[in-house]
Parts: sequence; structure tokens; C-alpha cells
Amino acid sequence: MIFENERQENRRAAFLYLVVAHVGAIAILLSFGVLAGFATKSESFLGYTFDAMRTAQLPIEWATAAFFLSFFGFAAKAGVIPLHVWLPEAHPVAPSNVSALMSGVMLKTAIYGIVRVTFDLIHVFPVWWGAIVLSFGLISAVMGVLYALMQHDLKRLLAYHSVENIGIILIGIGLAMIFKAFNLPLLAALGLIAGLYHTMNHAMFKGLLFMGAGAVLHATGERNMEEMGGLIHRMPWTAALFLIGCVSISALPPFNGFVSEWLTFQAFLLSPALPSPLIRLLIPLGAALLALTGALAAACFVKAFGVTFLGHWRGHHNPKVHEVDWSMRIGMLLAALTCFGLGILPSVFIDWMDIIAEQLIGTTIASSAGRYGWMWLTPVSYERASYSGFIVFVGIILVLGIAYALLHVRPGTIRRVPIWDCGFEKINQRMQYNATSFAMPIRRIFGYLFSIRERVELAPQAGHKAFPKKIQYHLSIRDRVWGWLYKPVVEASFWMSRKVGKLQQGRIQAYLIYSFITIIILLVFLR
Amino acid sequence: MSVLKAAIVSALKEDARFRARHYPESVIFCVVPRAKFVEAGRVLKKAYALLAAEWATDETPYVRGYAIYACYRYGSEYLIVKSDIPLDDPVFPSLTKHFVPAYRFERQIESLMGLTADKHPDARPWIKFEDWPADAWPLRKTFDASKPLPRVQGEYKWARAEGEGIYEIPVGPVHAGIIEPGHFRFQAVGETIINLEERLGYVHKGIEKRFEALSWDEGARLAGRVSGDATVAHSLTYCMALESMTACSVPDRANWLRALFLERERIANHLGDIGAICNDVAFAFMLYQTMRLKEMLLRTNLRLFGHRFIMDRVLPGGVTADIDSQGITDILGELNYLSQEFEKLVVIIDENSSLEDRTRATGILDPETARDLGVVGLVARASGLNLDCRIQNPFPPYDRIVVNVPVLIAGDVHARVWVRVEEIRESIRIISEILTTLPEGDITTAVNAPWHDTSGFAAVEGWRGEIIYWLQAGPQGEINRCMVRDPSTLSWLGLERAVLGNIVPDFPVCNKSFNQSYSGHDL
Amino acid sequence: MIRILHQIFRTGIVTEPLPQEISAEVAAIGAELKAEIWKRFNRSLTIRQVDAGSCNGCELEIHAMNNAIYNCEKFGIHFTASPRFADVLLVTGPVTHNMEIALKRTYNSTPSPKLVVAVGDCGCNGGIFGETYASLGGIDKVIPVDFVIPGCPPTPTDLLRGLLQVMDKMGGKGRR
Amino acid sequence: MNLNPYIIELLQVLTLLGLAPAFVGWVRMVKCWAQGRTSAGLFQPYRDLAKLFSKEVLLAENASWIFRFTPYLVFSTAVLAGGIIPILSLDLPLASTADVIVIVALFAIARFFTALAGMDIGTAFGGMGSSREMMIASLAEPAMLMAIFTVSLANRSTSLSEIIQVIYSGQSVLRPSLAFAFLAFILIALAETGRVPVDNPATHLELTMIHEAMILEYSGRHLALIEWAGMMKLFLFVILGIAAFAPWGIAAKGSLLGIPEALVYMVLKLGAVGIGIVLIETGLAKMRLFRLTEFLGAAFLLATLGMLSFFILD
Repeated sequence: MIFENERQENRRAAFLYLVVAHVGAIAILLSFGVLAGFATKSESFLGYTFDAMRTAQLPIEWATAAFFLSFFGFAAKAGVIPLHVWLPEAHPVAPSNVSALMSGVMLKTAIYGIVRVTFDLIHVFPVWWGAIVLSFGLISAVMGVLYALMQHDLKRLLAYHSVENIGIILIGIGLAMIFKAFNLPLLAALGLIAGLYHTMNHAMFKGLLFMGAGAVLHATGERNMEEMGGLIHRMPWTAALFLIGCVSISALPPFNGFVSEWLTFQAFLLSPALPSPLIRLLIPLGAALLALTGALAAACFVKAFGVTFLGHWRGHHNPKVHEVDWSMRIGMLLAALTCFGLGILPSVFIDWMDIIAEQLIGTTIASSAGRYGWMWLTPVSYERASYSGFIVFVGIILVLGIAYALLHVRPGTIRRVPIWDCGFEKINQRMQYNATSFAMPIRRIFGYLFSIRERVELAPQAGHKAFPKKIQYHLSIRDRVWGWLYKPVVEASFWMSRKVGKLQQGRIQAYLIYSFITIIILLVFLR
Repeated sequence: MSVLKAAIVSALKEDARFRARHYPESVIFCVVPRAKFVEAGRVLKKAYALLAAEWATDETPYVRGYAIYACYRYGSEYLIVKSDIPLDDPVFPSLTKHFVPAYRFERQIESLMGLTADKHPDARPWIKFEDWPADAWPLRKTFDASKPLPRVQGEYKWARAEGEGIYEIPVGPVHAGIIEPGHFRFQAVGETIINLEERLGYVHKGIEKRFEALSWDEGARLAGRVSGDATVAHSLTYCMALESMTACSVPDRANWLRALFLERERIANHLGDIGAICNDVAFAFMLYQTMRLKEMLLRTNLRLFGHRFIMDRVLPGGVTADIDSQGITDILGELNYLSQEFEKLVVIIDENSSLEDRTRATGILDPETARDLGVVGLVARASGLNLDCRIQNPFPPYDRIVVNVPVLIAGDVHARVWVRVEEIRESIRIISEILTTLPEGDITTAVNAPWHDTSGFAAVEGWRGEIIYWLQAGPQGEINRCMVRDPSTLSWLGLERAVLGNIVPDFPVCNKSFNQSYSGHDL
Repeated sequence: MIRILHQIFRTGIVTEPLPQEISAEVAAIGAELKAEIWKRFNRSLTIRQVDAGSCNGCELEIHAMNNAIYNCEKFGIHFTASPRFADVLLVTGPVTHNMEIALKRTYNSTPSPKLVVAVGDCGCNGGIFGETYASLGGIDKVIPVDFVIPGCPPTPTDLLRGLLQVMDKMGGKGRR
Repeated sequence: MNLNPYIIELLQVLTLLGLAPAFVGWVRMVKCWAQGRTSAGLFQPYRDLAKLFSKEVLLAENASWIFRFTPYLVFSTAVLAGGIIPILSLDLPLASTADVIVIVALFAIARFFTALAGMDIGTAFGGMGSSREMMIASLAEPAMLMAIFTVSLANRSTSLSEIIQVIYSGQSVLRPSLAFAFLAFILIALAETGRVPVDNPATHLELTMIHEAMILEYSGRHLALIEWAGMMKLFLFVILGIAAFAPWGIAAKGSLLGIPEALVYMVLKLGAVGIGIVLIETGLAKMRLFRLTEFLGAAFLLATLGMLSFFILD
């Protein structure tokens, strides 16, 4: 993390990461302490083993405490909103392969932790835990993708998408928890598999995208998308592979992102049976927000790919951009192939994953999901829903091929001409859309979620504002969570330390009084 | 004594010389030294005058060097200030500090006449593109207009917005619709327009120079083609300027017929505009309805007057198309039908909330800015400025007709639509009045050639607004200079301001609601 | 809405058949078009209108061609935003010095097979604006012109008739 | 092996390819009448397409493979969707390949690539169109899914054929949730197919365009494919609405003879929908771009309300 530590922002990010990681780790340890403590009742301490913890019979208050401590801890590690602030700071400054690894593995350990603690160690829990997890998942998903849309730093954008994807995973897990609490094991397995499938997908496509971003960074020395453009001509491999990542993460068939989103939707659609009125309100809202997330993610990746790889070069300097070497290409290629494989052969992979569901929930969905062979994915039953990524893929390719062949029977001429520019010949790189502009409509629609400041300054030319000579435009977008949550904490701690500083007057009497008061308080409360 | 003259006299004392040989005599003409040119402007500004036009002449045929003119307007008064400029020092003081519209007038003078505007903040040429040779000043007498211009390398410096996420939209010259060419450069962030800069001049056909090569009669034909949609108004203004120079008394019937043509032109164009504005917000139903009515008018024009736009029917000395009693009955019947149909459409426009939603608060040109920029015509009247030559400077027969022009204060697209609606109603009424009181008599009279070194001025309210022609006869009685000021020259400025803060997709409807002439501006 | 419907039914269909008498003959400048490919353009003609410097009189009449009475759409003629979609460039002129490059670029941006139809007296030869420093004269001074429709401005009937003759010359005989 | 389903599948795709332009022709025809003029006839879109296929292709100098690939992809996703949505019969071998969610996603792929193609050339208009399209999609697509979900919940399946079968078997009852979903669907269909009041398919103004702004650079056969796909999309959205809310008349499983009857029903329904579209387009002006938020927000809200009312009332 502190790899390129000469820069201020790197150190800030690293510090932030350390703080969050530590606070999170403390929470997790506390949670394990609670679990282990109840498991063994101190006389025969078996140590912090999962086997020991599993046997614990917790009173509900302590179980809740343990769950929320571990959820808080893992959520901080995973970057769930509002504990996400370190993530977009850390990813951009980390080397790209580390970013790929971070999103591929570290975020996943957090998911592993949540699943392990909830389903395995505590394993009996009330519905509202699931509702909480689902809610955090939804907020993370929607806010994550919205924040991502506002970014024009490619790696920051991807980092915010990690927040979104963690959200989607938590939606699946939350649903599974709700179903499990209502004792609907098949549906719980579906939700869990959906979440875990997305975990796997995310590792693949986010790894691919970070590698792609790294390749771009390597080739251009730029992270800011506003300074890029037209890279598809100079980095055709990276572009094509990055595009596969974009399509995957945007949940478009026949790639893998769609499979897990589809499974999550199916889990949502199977929930009318639930008896709780609160959940009945949450489920439709959840489905709506998940749908919104998917659509916004597509918008975001049209922006990311379109601005980075398409159009003309936007930058002021003009580096010699060239394709990355084969080792990087192969890395991306493998990830892309996995994305594709996960997309068209989901029943095969679900078959492999079913063991988890069996262990944690006691049911598998593979038998129903793969009942009609490897081509078909039928999570519950053939009548309810079915999807065949393979046939969709073959169908598209087939029609595409036929159309292409039919149209190229006669030799058609293709002529390369200048851009149609309304007859105005002096086109420059400024005359194309950029990332900030692309996101502007969405920024305007969801603007109330951010604190956005816009300002236009005119330097008048003729003493009249009708003829400006120079116009300066300022735009600042801030994460509201920072202002709401962290800034007060930071300010409060500064205030505290100032106050505490005042207490430290260096006189022995004062310190004696402090210790005296402390002892009295302790005595009063801890009798 | 008129207000403007009094202001000039009290400020400049003997420096201002009031000269004859400029017609009509109701328009005050004074000559001031070059050093006092701006002072005169300042004084007139304090007297609440607006700058109507500014132009330059090459008076070398009279061995006088160049001259700069500024025409001011206040209420029903026009006052023209002239300063002579020596040949060897072609510099004139800039009025831009006091009058915003001078901004473009002076750039144009600098580009086409080669007189430098002193203290003008913007040295970029206007209409003269960057690929013209720098010393190509077409309005100078020494310029050979018959040869094509060579192209040179050059660059136009656009106003440029800086900041994160700013991009530029170049639109035109070849626009997507069936529109004239012009270039608009937006500085935008996403959909928000940060700045709009117009760059016109694509249809510069050298009209002002062309006039100098034509006879006075041919000039009327050319004037009719300055802006095809306002052909009657342009040729009428030209003719009136010429007639004032030659002391020609136009038969009364001709005057009334001219007004008839003018009002018919107004109705036809307003109908088309209302439909087109609705069509720009995808309310195509209205376009087809209004175009149907417009077509009806144009066909009657063709049948009765021999041309759909009544082009070339107004000539010096009168008109060339008359109307008989059958024609009068036809037009009255047609107007009756038109009025009924139109009122039905107005109700639909008025009641359609989706339409109103698009037009209200879109493209606001507030009254203060409108006054600053000196916009004219219906754009001004939609922004609270009561400017109409038919009332303030009534030329015959409007001195005998009561005209009630609508003035709205909102300055948005809706107001501009509504001004048009009200004007159509008013024009229908005026035409009925004209036809019922049309005097008998000749429709044309002979026009003498103007005396040398006389100049004539006329201002006519075309459908867009005030059109000004200023003619100067040469030593041989030929056209030495013909200054054309289409209302577009001023009102284009309003568009740049009106779209600020609007979103990009609202620009077309703003533009259409102004509907300024490119050809009339570029000349 | 009721009012709109009422107006629609009251108005009815106002499109008129094209009068048979020909007031202006379209003049072919280019070679006869006999290629098989042109047959496809019969009753489907996409037009990109370019004002290369006209006084906007011709534009008014081209607009009128679209109205319900002449209704050029009935013949499969429609106007388009991008020259990439176009078959015909309908150019009004004179070509000004300042529009010359833009006109050439538009021509170059139109996929072949394509036709250029010059509209109006100015489009034919510069009209009253003549050939000066600013006006280059007729359209054919800048891009190859296939047909001209003269008139100042040509009436919508002339325009429509001209375009239909262009379609005829291109091949098959379409229904009127 | 029973070949009937495969014949029906083929028939379906041919119907889609063949009738989509005619439907657009019909809409234009009715619109012309409403504007008081005669039209170019039902078959004008065919003539336009045929002509475009024979024209030269112009490519901008910096067009990448994405620009050339997109028309084919857009076309093939539309055709594939046509093989899945029951147009004439429920007897579709492809029907289980994809449910409604996948169909929505198929349209999303087409849009994703069209938006990319709009940005490929690097003009202001293309990017503007892409940005607007994605903005609208990001609001319309969730609303669409919600409306569809309500229907699926009511009929306990996300597969369209199954939904229709449930409606046919009389198990489906009229619910308030379906009314909400239907209203939402109408609004969304207008948005997704780029009709007034969201987009104006007849506009010439590049600054106000949405869909057309992205394809301004296309020509020749590429343009023809995109136009054809656009027509199919309109057709399919209408069919989708019919299938989800009023499928009566469609041929049941295993019946080849029901097809002609289904065709007649479909043509009648399409005719009526065409008139409906024209009424909306005649009576409304296009909305201001950011009014669309309210329009689509209303659709989203309606759809969510539909689903909520299903969860709470049923």
C-alpha cells in the first residue's frame, strides 16, 4: 500500500486504510471473543477454533452483539457504505496488480467472514439481521455505482464499483439470511449461491478491469479519463479485453455478471411467500434498487470504456502509447475467458459451489438448477424461470454471422471519410464528450445524494457580460458520507484532543485529581 | 426641438453641425469631429437613446476619405451622427463602451471597410473569415469585387471555457434541418450551456458591395433578396429611402398596398414560425395546421399579386401589383376563414400543458439585457420593450392606422410565441382596415435619379422588426453606399444571452423562437 | 385533446394531387442515369438540404414542400439530418466564399450513389448576386451538379415536380 | 421428432423481420392522416431499407471495429428477442432460453453497444446521444423490470410463454398491481422505443436527438440494420406488452393451425396500438430533457407501487 509513498495522497490513503482495517480487526476480534467466550464458559477454554464457536449457545443479545461486531468489522474491510471511504482512496494509489488482488481476494475474505460467522458459527438468527444486511447491501450497491459514475479517475471509478459489487453480494447474502430465518432452505441456498456466484464473478471481472486499467496507466501514464481517448486504436488487445470486463460487470448476457444478477432477481421473485410485512416492503424496494444498480452500472461502463478507449485522444501531452506486453495480455485474457465461461456455463460452476450451500444451509440447488443439462440454468423449476447463456451466445453469433454473410455476398464498398462535422472543418479534441459531461444528466438527477457545487466565472471582454473573453467553470463533488459521518468524528476527536491537551497542564496536583475522580467513578459504577 | 438634438447641442455646442442633403428631414443628421464621436454617443446614451446602427462609408469619390456613422433612436426620433475619418489614419473611436450592439457593428466595419475601432476590446474579424487575406476590405472603393478571394491560413480565437468537464459543441454551418448556415459554438458541461458564441457570415454574399454595382432600380430587386422571408419589408425600406432622397411622392394607393403586402408577409411568417416552434418540441400537429393556413395565404398572393412572397412587387415609386374589388372580397373572405381557424389553433396551443411546459421559462431574455443589447422587433416586444416603427415612426399609411402591438415582459419562448399570436390577430385587423379604406388612384409614379451627395434613410417594421436602409448617392448619381441593417443584426445578440443556463436540447426551440435571418445579417 | 381530434377531423386530408401542367422543366446537367442501382431510389429519396448562401426564399419553399398540401412524403421524399443518410443534396445558392468548404465537405460526406440538385436561379448561376469576391456563383462551380430546378424561388410544385422527374430519370416508373 | 415448434420458431422470426417495418409504416401512416395529409403507404419503410442496403458505406476515419460491429449485434439481439417473445404461438423451442429478464438484458446489450458506437467517432453529438440514452435507460430499465416482475409474480413465472399459459388457463385474476404495472409499461415503452414525449423519431435537430444522435454517422447497410432493428424493437415492445397484459388470441401449444388466427389477432392489436401511439404523439409535445426524470420516475414509482401492492394486497 505504501509502495509509492512519496506522494501525500498515498500516505493519506494508507493511513485511512490502516485505521479502518484496525478498527475493523478489533471489532472482528471482539466478535470472536464473544463467540468463543460463550462456547467454553472459561473453565474449559478450547481456543478460538470455529468448531468451538459453532457449539456456542448464545443468548440473543450477545449473538446480536457478536454478529454486528463481526459484520461491522468485515464490512469495514469490504468497503460497505458508509465504511467505504478508504477504498476509493486506496485503490487508485495502489499498483494495479495489487488493486486486482485487493478486489479479487481481500474483499472476498470479508465476504467469507460474514458468511462464515452468520451461517456457520451463529447459524440461528432472527429475520431482521438479514434485513439489515440486505439494506446495507442495497445502499452500498446504489450509492457505490452513483459515486462511481461521478469519477473520472479510472481506478477510483473501479474502486467505487467494488463498493457496488460488495453491495450486490450482500443483497444475495441478506436474502439468504432472510430465507433461512423463515426456514426456506431452498430459497436460502439460491440467495447464497447468487451472492457467492457474484463474489466469484467480481473477482474475475474486477481483476480483469483493474489489469486493464493498469495496462492503460502503464501505457499512457494517465489515470484521469478526461486525458485519454481513442486507445482502442493503439491498444486493441487491452481494449477488447477491457470491454469484456465492462460487459460482464454491467450484467449483460452472455457474460457472467448477468448470471448472478439474474439469480438474485429470481431470489427476489420467489419471496412473496414471506410472512413479515416489513420484509414485504423491503423486497420490492430491493428488487427495484438492484435493477437501478444494474442499469446505472451499464451507464457507468459506457462512460468508462467510451471515454477511455473511444473517440480521440483528449490529453494535452501526447505520450507514445503502445500495447502492453504478452504477459499482461495473457493475464487479462485468462480473466476474460473465465468471465465468459462463468457466463455461459453457470450450471457447471453452481454444481461445484453447491457444497457450500449444503454445508451452510443444508440444501443444494444444483439438482434443480442443472436438471436440464449443462446448457440450462433453472434455479427452481423449468416453469418458473430458465436461462441459457450458451444458447443466447450461439444465437447472437449465428444471426450476426448470417447477417454479415448475406450482406457481404456482393462486394460492398467502404469508404473512409472525415467525421461528419456539420461542414465545419476545424474539429479538435475538445469537441467530444468527456466523462464529466457524460455523467452530468445522472449527476443532475441524483444530485441531492452528493454535495455538488457548480460555479461559472466570466471575465468580461467589452465591459459587458455578453462577450466573455474567458470563462472558468468549477465543479466539486463530495462524498456526503464523509461530511455526515467522518468529518464530525474527525472534528470531535480534534476537539477532544484539544480539550485533553488543555487538561495536560503539567502540574502534579491536576493529575492526581484526575486519577482520584477516575477511581471514584469506577468505584461507583463497578461496585 | 427634439430631445436628442437638444442633448447634442447642449453637450457639443458648436462642434455639432447639422447638415442638410440628408433625407427625410425628420431624421436629424449631424456631423461631429472624430474626437467628439464617442462624446456624442455618451450624451445620447444619457438621453436614453438606443444605438440602431453603425456603419462606415468610403467617400473617396467625393475626396473626403472615410466616414463613420451612428444612428440613434429614441421614441419616434432618429438621429444620425457622422464623423469624417482621414484616408491616412483609418481609425475611429469605439462606441462599445456605451452601446453593446456597437460590438459587432464595429467588428464588421473593421473587417469589411478596414477602419480600426480604437479601444474596441475584440479585434477578431466578423463576417470576414480567418481565411480571407487580411487586406481584403470589400467595401473600400479600391477593392476589386469581381475577383474571387484567395484563401490564406488563419485562426479564429473562440471564447473558451476552462474547467473540469468542459467540452465544445460545434454546430453548423450545415445544420440538420432546412435552415440557413451559421456556426454556433457551445461551451457546455453535459447538458448545461456555459456559453454560446455565434459565428455568422457563412452566407455573406457581398450584398452591400453588390448594390454599388447596380442601378437604383436593380437595387430594389437585390433588396428584395437580402432576406427572402422579409422580401416586401426589405424592398419597401430600400424604396422609401430612395424616394426620400429623390423627393418622390408615392401615390397614396401604392402606400396602402405596400402596407397590405407588409402585413400579409407578417401573417405568413408568423404562422410559419408558430408551427415551427411547436414542431421543434415535437408538436408536429401544429406545424401542419399553421402551414396549411400559410399556404393558403401564399397561394392567394400568387393569384392576386403574381408571386407567393410578393417578391419584386414593391419598386421605387410605387408597387407593380394592384388589387381589384374581386380581390378585396377574396382576401376579406380568406381573412375571415383564417381568423376563425387560427383562433381554434390558438385555443389548442393555449390549453396544451405539455407545450406550455416546454416554452415557459425557456430562453429568457430579460428586459434589462434586451435593452442593453438593443434588440428590436418581436424579440424586443416579448422582452418588455415597446419598439415598433409602425407606431413610433409611422410611415404612410400607418400614420392613419391605429396599430396595437402586444408587449410582453416575460422574454421567454412562450412570450415570443404569444407576441406572434397577437400580431397575427392585429395584422388581420389591419388588413381589413386597409382593404376597406383603400384609396383609389395610381399605383406607381416616376422616380428621378437622386442628386449627388445626397443620402436617404428609411426604417420600416418588417415582421422581424425594424429594418433600416441608408443610401448615399455617388458623384454620378449612382449608388455610392447602401447600408442594410436587418433586425437580425441586433437580435442575434439576444440569442447568445437567452440560452445561457438553459440545457442544450432547448437551444433549437430558443433559436426558432428568435428565428433571425442569417442572410439578412451576413449580407 | 378533444379539440385536437376535432381539428383533425374538421381539417380532413388536405393533400392535393400534383398539378399536371409543368411550369418548370428540370434540367439535367449530368449524364443519363441508367444504372440498375438507381431503381431502388424510386419512391424512396432521402434529401439533405444545404443552404450554400441563399436569401432563404428557397428554404421557405422547400419547407412548403413538406406541408400537408404538397406533402412530398407521399412520394417517399423525406429530409434528413445527416448527409450520411442522404441520397440527394438539395443545394440552394449562390455558393458563398465562406460556404465553399462546408459544401464540399457535405458532398464528400454523402455516400454514393448520390445526386446533387441545385435549386433556384442563384443555385443555377448566382442570380442577382452574380460572381463576386463573396459569391462564387452557381453550385456547379464547387461540386458536380446533376439537375437544376430554376425559379426565384421555385414554387413547391416546381420543386416537387423536379424531384419526381429526377426519380423518373433514375430508372423505374413510379406511381404518381 | 415433432418439427412443428421449429417451423413456428422460424415463422415467428420471419413475422418479426417482415412485419416490423409494416408496423412502423402503419404508425407513420396514421400519423400522416392525423396531420391532414396522405402518407407514403404501409410499405415505405421497406423501400427505404432496400435502398439503404444498396448504398455505399461511409466510415469515419477513426471508426473502430466497435462501430462496425454494433449494427450487426443490435440486429441480431433484436432477432433473437423475437425468437423468444411469443408473437404468434407459445410453442417456441427458444422460449426457455431466456425469460423476460434476459429479454430486457438483450435490449440492454443492444443499447450498450449503440451508446459505445455513438462515442466511437468522438463527436459532441454522438456522446450527447449516448449520455442521454444511458440516462434514460438507467431510469427506464429498472422500471421496466419492476413492471415485468409484477406480471411474473402474478403469474408465478418469469418465462413469457409460461405467463401466457397461466393467463390462458384462467388462473390469473385481475389485480390492482397489474394495472399499475400496465401503466408503467406504457410509459416505459414510449421511452425505450424513443417515441414522443421522450424522443422524437422525426426530428431533424441534432441537439435534441437522443437515439438518432448516436447513429448520425452511420450509412448504407449499417444504417439499414440499425433502422431495421429499431423497427423490430418498437414491434417487440408492443408485442411484449400484448404478451404480458393481453395475450388473447395467440396460438396455444402444439397447434399449428392456430397460427393464422393468431396472426389476425396480432394484426388487429397492432393496428389499435399504432393508433394509440399516434394519439399520444399528436397530443403531446416532447418533454424537456430533465422532465423525463419525472416521467420515468413516475413510471418507476408506478411499477414499484405495482409490485408493492402485489406483496401487500395479494
